[in-house]
Amino acid sequence: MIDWKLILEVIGILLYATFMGFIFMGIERKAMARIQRRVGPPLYQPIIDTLKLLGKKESISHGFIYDFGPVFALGASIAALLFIPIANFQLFSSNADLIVVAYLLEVPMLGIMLGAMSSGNPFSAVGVQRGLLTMVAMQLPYGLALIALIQHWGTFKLSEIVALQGAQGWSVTVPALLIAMIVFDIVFQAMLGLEPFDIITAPAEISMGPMVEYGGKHAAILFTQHAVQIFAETAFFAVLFLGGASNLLELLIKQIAVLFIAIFVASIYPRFTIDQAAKFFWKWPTILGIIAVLLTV
Amino acid sequence: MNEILIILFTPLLAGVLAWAFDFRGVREVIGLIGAAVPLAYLVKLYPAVIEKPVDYALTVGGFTLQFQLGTMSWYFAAVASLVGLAMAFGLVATSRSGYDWLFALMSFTGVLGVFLSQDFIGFFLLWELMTFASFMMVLKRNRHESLKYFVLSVIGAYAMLLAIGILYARTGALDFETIRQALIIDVSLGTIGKGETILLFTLFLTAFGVKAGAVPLHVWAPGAYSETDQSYTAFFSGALSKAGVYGILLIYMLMGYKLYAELGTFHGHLTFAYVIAWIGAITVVVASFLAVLQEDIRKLFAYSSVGQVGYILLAFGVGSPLGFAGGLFHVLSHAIFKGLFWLVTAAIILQTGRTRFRDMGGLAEKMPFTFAMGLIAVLSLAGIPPMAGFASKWLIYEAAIQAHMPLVAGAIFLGSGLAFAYVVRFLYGVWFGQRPSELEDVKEAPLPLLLAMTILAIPNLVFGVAPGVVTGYINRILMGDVVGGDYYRLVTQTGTYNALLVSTALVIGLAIAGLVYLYGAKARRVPVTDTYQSGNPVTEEFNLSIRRNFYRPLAEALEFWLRYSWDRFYERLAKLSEDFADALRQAFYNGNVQSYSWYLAIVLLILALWGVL
Amino acid sequence: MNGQYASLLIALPLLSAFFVPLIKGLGERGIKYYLAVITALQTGIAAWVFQQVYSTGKPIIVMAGGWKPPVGINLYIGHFAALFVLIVAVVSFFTAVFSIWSMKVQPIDKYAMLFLLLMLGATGMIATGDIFNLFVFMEITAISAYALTAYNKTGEAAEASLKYMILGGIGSSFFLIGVALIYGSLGTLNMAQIAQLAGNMNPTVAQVGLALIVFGLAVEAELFPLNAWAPDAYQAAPHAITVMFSAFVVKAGLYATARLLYLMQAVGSWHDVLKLLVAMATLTVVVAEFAALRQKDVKRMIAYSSISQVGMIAFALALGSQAGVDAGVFHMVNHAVVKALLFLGVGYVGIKLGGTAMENFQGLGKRMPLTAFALTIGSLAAVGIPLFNIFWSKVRILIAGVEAGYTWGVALILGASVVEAVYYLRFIHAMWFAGEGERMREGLAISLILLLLAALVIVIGIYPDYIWSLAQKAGSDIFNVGQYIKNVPLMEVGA
Amino acid sequence: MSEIGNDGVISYELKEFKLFEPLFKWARKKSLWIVAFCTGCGGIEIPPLATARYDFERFGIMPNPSPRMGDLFLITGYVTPKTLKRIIITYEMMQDPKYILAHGSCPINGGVYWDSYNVVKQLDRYIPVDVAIAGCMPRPEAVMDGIMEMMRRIEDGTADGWKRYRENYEYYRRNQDELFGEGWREKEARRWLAWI
Amino acid sequence: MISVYYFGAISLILIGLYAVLVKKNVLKMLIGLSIMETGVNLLLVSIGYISGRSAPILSEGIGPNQAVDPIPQALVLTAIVIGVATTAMALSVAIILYGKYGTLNVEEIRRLRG
Repeated sequence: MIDWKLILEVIGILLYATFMGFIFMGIERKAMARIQRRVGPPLYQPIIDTLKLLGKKESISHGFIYDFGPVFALGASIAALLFIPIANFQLFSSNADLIVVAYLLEVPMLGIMLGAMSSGNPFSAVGVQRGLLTMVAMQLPYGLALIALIQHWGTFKLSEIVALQGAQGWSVTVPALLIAMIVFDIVFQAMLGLEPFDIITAPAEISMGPMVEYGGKHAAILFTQHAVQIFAETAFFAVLFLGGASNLLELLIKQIAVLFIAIFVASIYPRFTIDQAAKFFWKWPTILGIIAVLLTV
Repeated sequence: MNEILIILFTPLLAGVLAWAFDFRGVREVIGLIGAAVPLAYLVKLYPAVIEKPVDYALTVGGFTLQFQLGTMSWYFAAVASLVGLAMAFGLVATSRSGYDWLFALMSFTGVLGVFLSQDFIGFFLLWELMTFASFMMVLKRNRHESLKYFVLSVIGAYAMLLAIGILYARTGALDFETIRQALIIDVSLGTIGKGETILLFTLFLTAFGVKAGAVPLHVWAPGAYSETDQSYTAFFSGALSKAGVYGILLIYMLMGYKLYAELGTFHGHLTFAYVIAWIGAITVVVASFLAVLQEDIRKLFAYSSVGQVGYILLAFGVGSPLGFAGGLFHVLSHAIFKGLFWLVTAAIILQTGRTRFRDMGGLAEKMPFTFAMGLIAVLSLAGIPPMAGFASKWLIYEAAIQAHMPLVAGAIFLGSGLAFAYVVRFLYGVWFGQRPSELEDVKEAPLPLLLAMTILAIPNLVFGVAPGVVTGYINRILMGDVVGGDYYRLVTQTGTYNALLVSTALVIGLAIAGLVYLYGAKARRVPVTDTYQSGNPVTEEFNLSIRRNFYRPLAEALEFWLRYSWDRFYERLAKLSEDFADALRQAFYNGNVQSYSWYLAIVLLILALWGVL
Repeated sequence: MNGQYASLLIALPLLSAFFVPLIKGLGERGIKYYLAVITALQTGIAAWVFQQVYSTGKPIIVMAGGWKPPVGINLYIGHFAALFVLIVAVVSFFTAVFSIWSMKVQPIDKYAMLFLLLMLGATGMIATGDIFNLFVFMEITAISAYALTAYNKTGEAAEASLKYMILGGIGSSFFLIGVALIYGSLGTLNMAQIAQLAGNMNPTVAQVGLALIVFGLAVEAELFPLNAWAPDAYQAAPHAITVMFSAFVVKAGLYATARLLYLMQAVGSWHDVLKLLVAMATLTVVVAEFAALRQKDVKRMIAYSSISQVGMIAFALALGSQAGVDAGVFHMVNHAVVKALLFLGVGYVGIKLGGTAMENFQGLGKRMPLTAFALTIGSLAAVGIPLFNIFWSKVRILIAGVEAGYTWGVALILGASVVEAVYYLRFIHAMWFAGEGERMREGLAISLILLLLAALVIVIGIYPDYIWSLAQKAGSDIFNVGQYIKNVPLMEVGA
Repeated sequence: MSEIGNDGVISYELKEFKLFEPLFKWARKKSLWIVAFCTGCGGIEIPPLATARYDFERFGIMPNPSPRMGDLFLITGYVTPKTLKRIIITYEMMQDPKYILAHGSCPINGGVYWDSYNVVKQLDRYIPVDVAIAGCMPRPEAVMDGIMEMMRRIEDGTADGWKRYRENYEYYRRNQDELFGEGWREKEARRWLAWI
Repeated sequence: MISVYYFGAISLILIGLYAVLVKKNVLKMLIGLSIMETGVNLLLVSIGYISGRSAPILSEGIGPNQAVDPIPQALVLTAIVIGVATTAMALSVAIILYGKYGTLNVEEIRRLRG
């Protein structure tokens, strides 16, 4: 009964996604460097970093939940990835719909928070507080964007949305959904934790935020989780608004395009403080979201 | 059949006996039996209820009280008795006096009676009994909060009595069946005008809104939930708030067609349902925002409970069959995860004696089992996929968006985000971070409490992984294949959710991550003080965790809204009316015989004038 | 006709009242026991009359001096009268037993005489079939009530009695004017005949007559603007007497109003009077409840609560429907039991702890648990909690009220009963959960009475069917006047 | 497993990657994370390295605020005992293959402050220095050269400062206690309590 | 047939009522009360009066339809007795009041209020 083809597909996609995730992180750093007219690290630099972290000879722990946090985060990201239709591989996506994936993409946040909280470091506590507040702030516009999309296409299933977009043209072409995409893009910026909204791991302020106590293999796991997360989120963005992809290359191009929008925004904007971010999210993106939602009802 | 009589009145009887024989061992045993009997009988009656509802009539004081165990009432009664059983086990550990047992079990009878009764007099009688019993539980500990709770729920109850009177005057009947027929016929007759239907609807809405804790009337919830024996609050917020929600269903069943005929539709939704949906949405948002900013663990869960019941109101407000399915499922999931939360709070308060976040912390090592139960409850409330909380929330999302209620669905998104935030706040405040020195000798909760928690934790997992079981039964309630799919999959027209597959995916992910973790260097345990404070040496006295106003930035962001509070408004109103009463008394009864005789003369004048006209 | 024994109901208290000065020699204790014996006897007779009336279903008619009604004065002991005479007797017996222990003020023989006269007056008002006779019995009750209010010889008692006297005097004078007008136009004083001839009176005289009679009785039945004397009288009277005031003296006035009201149904402007009475009754309930909210003295608080409940009974009786009258009578019975329990309890505490201020009741649960338990049952019943007796009658009244079209009146009464719930529950909280005190010894007799009444409250609460059937029979006795006219053997005499 | 050995020396066995050692060695070389800890006057010399002209990010070097993740510890200038306390605590928090790059002559022999009462003359007696760059604040090119030297040392495994610190921990410990006095960590922490 | 006596009776009642309502002294109020009672009694008697007939004392010359209606007179007898009783009781209470309060002004006798 075991569907070998599916298992192979899953393993293949997982490896591909992790690898491409690291490359995306590399692209991020490289693009930022190039914008600052620097040479910048090689594209595969994140892989080296993860290997170095994994290769650390000792690692410390603040208790069982401190170890369980990153593991749970990585597990959740992997699970989230399996439910997104990657190009022509419908992994498990026929069994879950938009809402399940949206929630699965948020579960890793809980894992990181669990680990960070149990580390007993004030910086990580402030990081957790900021992470949660950003998540709370972005939830409304994020929801409104998704609702607009669902109402337009009339279905929750990702595979059906991709098919419909294939037939009737990408979501972006629809004016209402264009506004939804703008809203989603702002929220996407916060989900990735890039510049204007990198309040969570504000390097200078609270030294790496939640990840301050993480070192060695825990940091390696978190980096892999971040890689898988970026791949999953960009794929999610592509599937929702850019009409999915028939093959991996097309998906890759769309993902990189999305990534570049985020990088360009990130390299310009200074960092928000957390209550400014909350006020901002509940002002412009929400208004746009409401407009998009009312247009599509 | 007198099974219904046994189900209904064993808790009350057990309560009275427990109060009478107020000895350590005897009281607990009687109480447990009293709480276990309803669940046992309900399970025994399950096959009978599936084919034909079981009826029973009782004549008291010239009224005939009819009770019926149909599919819907069986569902609500089963949820209430499950939480009731858990409460009983909890009470064994936390309560020291027969007083608690008497009124806890009396409210248990009240709630079961409310769900089973088929006529308004029985409904009103048991509703009042339930309110009174829960009030007495709160009166023992805090007079102000209990009076606030009692006044609001009595205003609700009397609004309902007024509505019952009007219905009786118009339809001449008191039992649900005849009223339903009469109202359907009345649509063509038109004896009840539009204004009167709106009056009836508002009266019923206030009555059930108070009990369910809808926003303008939720003021009693934080005080009442936190000022009573915490294991009783599991039942109080788990089952008693369901009575309010059951009432909303009652409005649909009895007056649904009439309200539709009178009030028509608004943008394609039933107007009255739209109102309920918006009340639910506002409750979710307001209660969740308030929950996030609370400093006291009981207040946090009280507001969160009000918010979650807002979800159910919202789901019923959507009005589509899927909305009802989502709402009913959330009734079950809210009962189990909120009941579990309250039992966890009971364990914490029992062992540490503290209720504020600032005095607690780092209990995860000291109370591992309670922590595990708390984690299950956290996952379920936050709506993390493999848990029951997610399945019901997913159904509500589907219903709300399918029924083209976008802004209401937006409220759910914001609400669930906030739920995530305050649940993590609970985890951080109580379980992790630095442990205050006084909590060093905290032990694990006593066995009965642990048993109570497991009773409520298991359904969370079981219905999380196999939500089909519950939706199967709900389809039977709604008499139609509303939510398709087998045990592990929920299929609706527009979406699917395979709970088993999601769980297996999570397990696979965890396995992979575990492998990566095991590969690295062996991690050595490090004390809390060995933490990076920009190089400063750190000792035990340092305060390494933020436990007071954890979400201060959010409070600053919301500063504009937080100036207005319903609570202060009600307090001022109460004070105003009390001063008015006092002024009236001083003015009228001023002790002077002369003025009294003037009153007589004035009445004579009125009679004379009236006689002349 | 063995019915004649019923006249003993009037004769026994009268004779024993005048017999009291003769046995003054027995000393204080002797008089008190004598009082208890007389009231016990009266209860026996009343029970026997009750049993006979309810078994045969026919009322007992007692003709004074053998004269046929329109000429002679007749006592009409129907279902209502039988029930209520029994209640009057039982409550008097309980108060007699209570006053054996509680009465310390000296001229005890005067007290006993007035006590019996009060009981006589109330029984007479309920049983009489003739309006002037009603006036005479009303005056007897009134005068003994004035005297008993002033009995404590304190400044407050005298003041309360004065107020009661002046307002009562005005009320009874106008009642007499009403009687005069009715006699002037109809030529008869007998209630049954009035009911027959009421149709062909000229409208204005009938309207004024009815209004004045109702006004006179309303002062006695404590309706809103006229009840200013009541709280003072209740507070200043000795504890035993307050029980009698609230349990049956007010009820007698109420019964008289209802009886005369329904007799004069044929009068043109009958419905306007009903509307006026409903308005006054609702105001009574609301104002009395509001007045009770911030009371420092528990006895005065319960007095206000009793006035408001009486207002609710008046509201029910003035609805003009069979269901309303039945509910009103049922509430009369329940109210009598609950208020007797409350006032007995408060009186007992007042004497044992000196004074009925709220401070004495702090922590009563620890000091006198039995009395506290009885008072709690009484207050819960008064609030209208299910499984207690007033719940059933309150629900019936409110449903009858809405059915009769007074939705706003019912809404106001419900609002007022919310206020009632607040101050009663504050009272319960003060008793059980505030204040300290060590356990005191509680008298056996008194605790027995209190627990008996509390048990009665709970039994009626759980199984109200029997009392409800009695109330229905008594209600129909007042309501359908046709049956009343048929029962009274009228001699055919020219108008 | 870790257990507190004699007088606070923490001893635990280290992870030996038999199979992948050359790969990890290459990874360690190519991704050095600098612990953001600037002491003395050299702190201002580091940012130019990150600018477009020198750009040490080409070699995978990235400043990282948390010691747990950091590898390269730059001591940029003179070290006073007060700073040395923070350096020691941060150094001990870093995870194991960790390297120290000392800038300028002050860490070597006290440099210009050779006769100052408040400067640590020879840093090597307290924490193991792997590479030292001469010059009273070496120019960025010199620092880049020092980093290249560090990478070469990591490549051939001679950058074993962390191993030396672990093996003769008593020596370092004795010197530190000699300088600061016994149990200096608690005393130092207690001084801060008044402000918290 | 409104006879002139009704006006007398009603005016007496109103005068009594006026006295009770306006006079501050307790005794004056009681006097007002008794005036009102006499007014009522006068009204009662005048209702029974049939003009041109003699007092209802049955002797050989006067039969039932020569005499005035006797019943109101009987009623008046009891009413007068009751009036006497109430006034006596009221005066004794007034004496106690004066003893306790030291004043007869109705304004000051207000200990029981609110």
